[in-house]
Amino acid sequence: MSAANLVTSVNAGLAVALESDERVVMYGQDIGRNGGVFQATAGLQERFGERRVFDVPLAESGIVGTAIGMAVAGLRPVVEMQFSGFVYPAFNQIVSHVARLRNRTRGSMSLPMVIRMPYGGAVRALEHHSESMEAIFAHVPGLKVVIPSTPHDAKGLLLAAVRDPDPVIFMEPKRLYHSPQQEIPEGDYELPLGQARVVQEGDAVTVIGYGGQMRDIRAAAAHLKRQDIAIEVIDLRTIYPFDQETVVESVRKTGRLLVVHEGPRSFGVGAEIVSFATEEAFMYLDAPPRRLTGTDTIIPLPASEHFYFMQPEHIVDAVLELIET
Amino acid sequence: MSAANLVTSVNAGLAVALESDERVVMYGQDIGRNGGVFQATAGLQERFGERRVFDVPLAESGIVGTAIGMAVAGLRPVVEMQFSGFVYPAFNQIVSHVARLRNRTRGSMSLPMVIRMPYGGAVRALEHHSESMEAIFAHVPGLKVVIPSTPHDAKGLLLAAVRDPDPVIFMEPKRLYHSPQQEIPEGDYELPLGQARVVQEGDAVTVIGYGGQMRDIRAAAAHLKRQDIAIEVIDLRTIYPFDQETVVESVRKTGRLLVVHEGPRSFGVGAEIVSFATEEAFMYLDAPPRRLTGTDTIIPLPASEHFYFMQPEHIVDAVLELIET
Amino acid sequence: MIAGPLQLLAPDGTVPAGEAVDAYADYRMDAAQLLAAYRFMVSARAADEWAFSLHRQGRLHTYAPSTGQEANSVGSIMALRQDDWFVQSYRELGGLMARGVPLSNYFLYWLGYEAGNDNEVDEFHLMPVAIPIASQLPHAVGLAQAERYLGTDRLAIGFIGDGGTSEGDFHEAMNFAGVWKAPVIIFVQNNQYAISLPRSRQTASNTIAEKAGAYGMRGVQVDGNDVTAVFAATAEAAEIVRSGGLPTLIEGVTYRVAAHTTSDDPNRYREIDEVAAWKNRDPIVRLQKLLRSRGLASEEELQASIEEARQHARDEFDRVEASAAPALEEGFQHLYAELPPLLQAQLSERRRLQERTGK
Amino acid sequence: MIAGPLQLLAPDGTVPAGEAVDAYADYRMDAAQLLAAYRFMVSARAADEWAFSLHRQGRLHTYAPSTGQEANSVGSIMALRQDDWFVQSYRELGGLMARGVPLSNYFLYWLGYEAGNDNEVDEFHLMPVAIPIASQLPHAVGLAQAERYLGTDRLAIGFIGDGGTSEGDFHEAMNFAGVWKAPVIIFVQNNQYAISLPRSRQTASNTIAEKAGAYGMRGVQVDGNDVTAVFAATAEAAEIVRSGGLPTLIEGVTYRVAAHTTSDDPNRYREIDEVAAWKNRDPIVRLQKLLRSRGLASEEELQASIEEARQHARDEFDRVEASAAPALEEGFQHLYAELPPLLQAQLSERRRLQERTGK
Ligand SMILES: Cc1ncc(C[n+]2csc(CCOP(=O)(O)OP(=O)(O)O)c2C)c(N)n1
Ligand SMILES: Cc1ncc(C[n+]2csc(CCOP(=O)(O)OP(=O)(O)O)c2C)c(N)n1
Ligand SMILES: [Mg+2]
Ligand SMILES: [Mg+2]
Repeated sequence: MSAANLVTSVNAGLAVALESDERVVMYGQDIGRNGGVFQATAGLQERFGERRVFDVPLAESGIVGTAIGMAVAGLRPVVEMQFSGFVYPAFNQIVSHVARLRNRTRGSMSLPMVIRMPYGGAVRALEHHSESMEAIFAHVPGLKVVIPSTPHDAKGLLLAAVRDPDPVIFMEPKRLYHSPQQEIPEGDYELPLGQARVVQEGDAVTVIGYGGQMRDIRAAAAHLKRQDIAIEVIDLRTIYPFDQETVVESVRKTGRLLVVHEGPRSFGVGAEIVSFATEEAFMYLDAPPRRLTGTDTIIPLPASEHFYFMQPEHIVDAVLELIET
Repeated sequence: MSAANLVTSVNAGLAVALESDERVVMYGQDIGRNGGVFQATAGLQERFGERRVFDVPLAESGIVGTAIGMAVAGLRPVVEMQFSGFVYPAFNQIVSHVARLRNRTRGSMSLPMVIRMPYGGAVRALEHHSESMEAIFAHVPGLKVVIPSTPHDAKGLLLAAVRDPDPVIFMEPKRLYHSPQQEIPEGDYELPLGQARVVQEGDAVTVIGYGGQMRDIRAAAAHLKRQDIAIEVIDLRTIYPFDQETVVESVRKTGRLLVVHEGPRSFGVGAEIVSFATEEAFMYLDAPPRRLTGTDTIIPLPASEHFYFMQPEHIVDAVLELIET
Repeated sequence: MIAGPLQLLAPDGTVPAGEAVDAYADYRMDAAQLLAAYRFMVSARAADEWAFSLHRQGRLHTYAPSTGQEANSVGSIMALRQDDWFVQSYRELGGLMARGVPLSNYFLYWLGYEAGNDNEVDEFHLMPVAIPIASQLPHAVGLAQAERYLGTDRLAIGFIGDGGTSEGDFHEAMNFAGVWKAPVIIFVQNNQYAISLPRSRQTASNTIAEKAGAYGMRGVQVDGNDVTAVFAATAEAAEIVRSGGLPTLIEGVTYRVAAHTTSDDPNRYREIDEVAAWKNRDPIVRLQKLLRSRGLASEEELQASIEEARQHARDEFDRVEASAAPALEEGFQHLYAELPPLLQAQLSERRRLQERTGK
Repeated sequence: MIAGPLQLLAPDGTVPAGEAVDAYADYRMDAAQLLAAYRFMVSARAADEWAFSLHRQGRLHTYAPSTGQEANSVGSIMALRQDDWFVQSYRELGGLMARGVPLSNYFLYWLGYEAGNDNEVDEFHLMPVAIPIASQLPHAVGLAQAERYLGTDRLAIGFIGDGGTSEGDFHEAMNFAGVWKAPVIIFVQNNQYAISLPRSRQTASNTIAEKAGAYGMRGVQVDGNDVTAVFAATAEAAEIVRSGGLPTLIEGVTYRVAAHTTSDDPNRYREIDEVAAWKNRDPIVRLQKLLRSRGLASEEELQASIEEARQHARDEFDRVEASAAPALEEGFQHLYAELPPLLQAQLSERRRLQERTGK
């Protein structure tokens, strides 16, 4: 075991991926000598050489598009989008090819590739640097969308993503990059994609979240515990295909559902979770489910961004309201 | 009044738009001499000249990006994406600029522009020609997303979209382009964006749809009527911002909700409608809401595409099941 | 208009003399290759013509023909190795024939089955049909660079149309190729139109070949209706890129004599005279002249090849049409290596709907 | 490396003789213009330096400096009319000063307020800061083409970095410009780096200017640290594009002497010697030499301008910092011309949360 925060755990996971499989190559903007703008790839080029870890021209579609070719030829590319707000130029490659090549060729080709990107806000970053648009990827058939919220999960899920036979969009909550350290296994370990994690058991309300807002949910849970209210906290970890079983079981148990995330409300991740839970646990619901999410507005520039995100106080308040109904 | 099907009504609407405002310009791929691959712009270049209606190079990002500049300079560009499956190269322009310019400049700039595109399947078209990804646009703050399902609505909504001070994604259900003709007003008329239309009143079940599947919903409604079952049929028409009032009122009245659309199920339009209706009409619901939608698969090539879409029989079946619970 | 491009076989079937021709002496097609090229080209033409007639019969929906453009992909694919990556767009039927891809798969695709793209990778090194314009080019560059990483001497060739050069992906692929000096050939089938838009309004550069300079790549313009010139230019480029030289853009100047697809009416946007002029430059007729003048084939043999190709096209289509049967499960089977529970549930639900409604 | 570019003022402050210089005789800056350019450049420099120090004080979060690059945008914007469209990226502070944009708005933006982009359109003809690389160039082309449609003789200038030339949007914008012959100037600030990636690994073309050829555009390379050369090249280009000539790409060769942004440590990826060499080519120092040698300003006057600019920067920042106050409603106010009911409901809900929790 060794201590790591989320960004060093990503770094450690990438190192293990490179070490354990010669087919793994990594590229993106500024990931080489510079080590990535968040230092997620720090030291990897030094250690594994320019052949395995390299910088390429400033062109996201080119990055994803060439990675498709590399994966078909037998490599396992792990590419970085510098921020999730800059993945859009690659959207055509992702929707039209990454998500489809296996289906289109009836499985005779597959794309073992990972597209990594820091996502989300609350770090007072520039315009376009705080996006949380995971819902649009989750809506594209053929992709897997993974978002860790702890150092331990980040490394294990990343290694599973790299070894998955199918393409994975791996979104890293940048506001948790420098979160408190956690003891994580030193070497190689994988955590299964598609499985949520019950962070805290409880029977009052099911609170579902992932990524950037998990810290706030945990803070709210701790606060509520001091008031003897035990909420069940679920970290989705995989947004698509999400762990329907864990979600529905919990909602059937608690009868109350709150979904928390930072992306826009409408047509967002919360809509799917609430909708699915309602369909499958309707008879168990004691109160209308609730979404506590970003509004359908553009994440404000740094001075006002704090209005955009849900705070532990908001979560506590919503839980208490849910219990009252 | 004159008879029109959906594509001729779009054509008529575009003509009125050009006629009534010198600032309106139209461009895209093959919309000029060729009149568009579906003839939606047939005759417009001849009538209004190459200055107003013209073809441009094969580059969607360039089309949308230049339209942004044109709108800022005071024009009202109406651009066409040849198929909604080819809008993805322009996604960055749409998300990062089209949706944001007003917000970013505190309203000192605005983008009165329309991005038109035929969308959806069931016409045995080629790969990538049957996409129904309206949910991803609906999730992007700052856009309006409009989908007509009748000739009358198409012309009126299109004219409202062209005159709207904000950008509108206007998706035309290509499978209804050649639907039966309808009498529509000859000249200029607008239908308000953001308002759903109650196509048929009823109290058994609220069935909500839009665009391509409306014909199937209406067929199912007619079938059910013969069995003395009156469903309430709602055509959303505007996907974002959708008409929450009409939705919630209807669900409160019927106590049962079915949403029908052709895009993928998960994180799709149905998720938002079900989620919203559950939140706002929970106490009125007599049965779990249901989504009858495309699956989370890629729309198959023509030979198998019929498996992908919901048929009137499916809708009838789902309504009957809902009534039984 | 096509004075500049490399030409090693004139429209009248004669072989021009001169420096350019001499320079390509090492890349001349031998008799067997010329005869093979002819077979591939007539196979493609026959399949194309049959597909058009099938469309009229209502047995095939939309179809994009390659008629008149066969020399481009036949000549270039023949100049490469079987294990070089072939990244197609949708107008490389001739190249598919040269690669040995079964016509049945091609028909299967156009009949609307994904299975038509299920071509044995290790045998054909072929990417599936790519319809989103230009998006396939970065794949070609990635394939090429991966082969270098893996230490093979395979290259990749990526096809695109003249219209496709306007897309951002063309640019990004070219730029990556240049920076990586990747072993890749970008082959632009300049057939003068992107649906209705003429080449002159697609881009303001004089030639497409000269765009290579913007990326530090080589650019070559060839007469795309001269299979021997296409072969020579590609063989030379292959030698160069395989040995670490500059990646190459080849512009094959040709013409789309038929409609864009069966859904399109070209009379709306171009003159019949223009089409007629280009029909006189037909690549198959030109090659026939050479084969005859060289005594490599008799008139009867030339015609027999055509008849054989026609029969083959009919037989293959009938066979495929009779055996193909769509199934509800197909959309789910190959989405992921393993179907996740969420999708299993959707499949069950869809099956249940089918059981209840018969639809 | 910068032997080729147009230079009208040498690093030592002398004016070189020769054909190139003579050719630009019509586009020489007069005394008033030279003095104004100096004022704009020192204003930009002072604001930049103050911003850096504010960052260290924790009063400004991330900041992207233009230090060392002032000549590019000052020279080019000065060569244009106030009503020509100015499409910036994020390193055109000098150009903003030349346009007369209040420094307070610039600071407001970097302090994290959208209001910083709220510059009177009719006065400044300025697009807001554009961060998604290259995405602003199609806007410039569209603006230019719209002005032609409207019958004005306005042009548009679009700025981009060397790294930005790799993006698809650069290509699409250039191609539209070429096909439309739009009255547009694309100005590439080649500062040798895109964050850590050196220009040599960004693209394999020899110069960026030569990329113009691929689009049937004019391409010009200038010494981007020579404000007089930038002015001359832009003035010439403006004359050409305004009168319907070829749209022009200008590559202004310069250097990013500071970090990419305050979040970046350039020592990780480049040598200190390289930076030092470029500091010797400082555009402000060079202009000072000219002003002195021509007797246009005394040493005292030159220094006074700097002092004045520094004071102004401090004052403006203090003023903005004190007056700016974020509000919850802001995110909703300007999303649409009219707030739809759906968003009114969200705003009410958010307000309610604030009332209940104080957050
Ligand atoms: C990204 C994208 N935009 C639009 C289309 C629609 N479309 C199909 S083919 C075509 C023209 C292509 O022209 P060109 O590249 O010259 O190839 P050609 O068909 O002539 O072989 C267009 C616009 C598409 N398939 N993909
Ligand atoms: C589409 C996009 N991708 C990535 C980024 C992150 N990024 C910001 S600046 C930059 C480098 C830009 O280099 P260049 O174009 O040379 O401009 P410079 O910063 O040197 O002025 C990168 C990669 C971005 N802003 N937008
Ligand atoms: Mg073409
Ligand atoms: Mg740069």
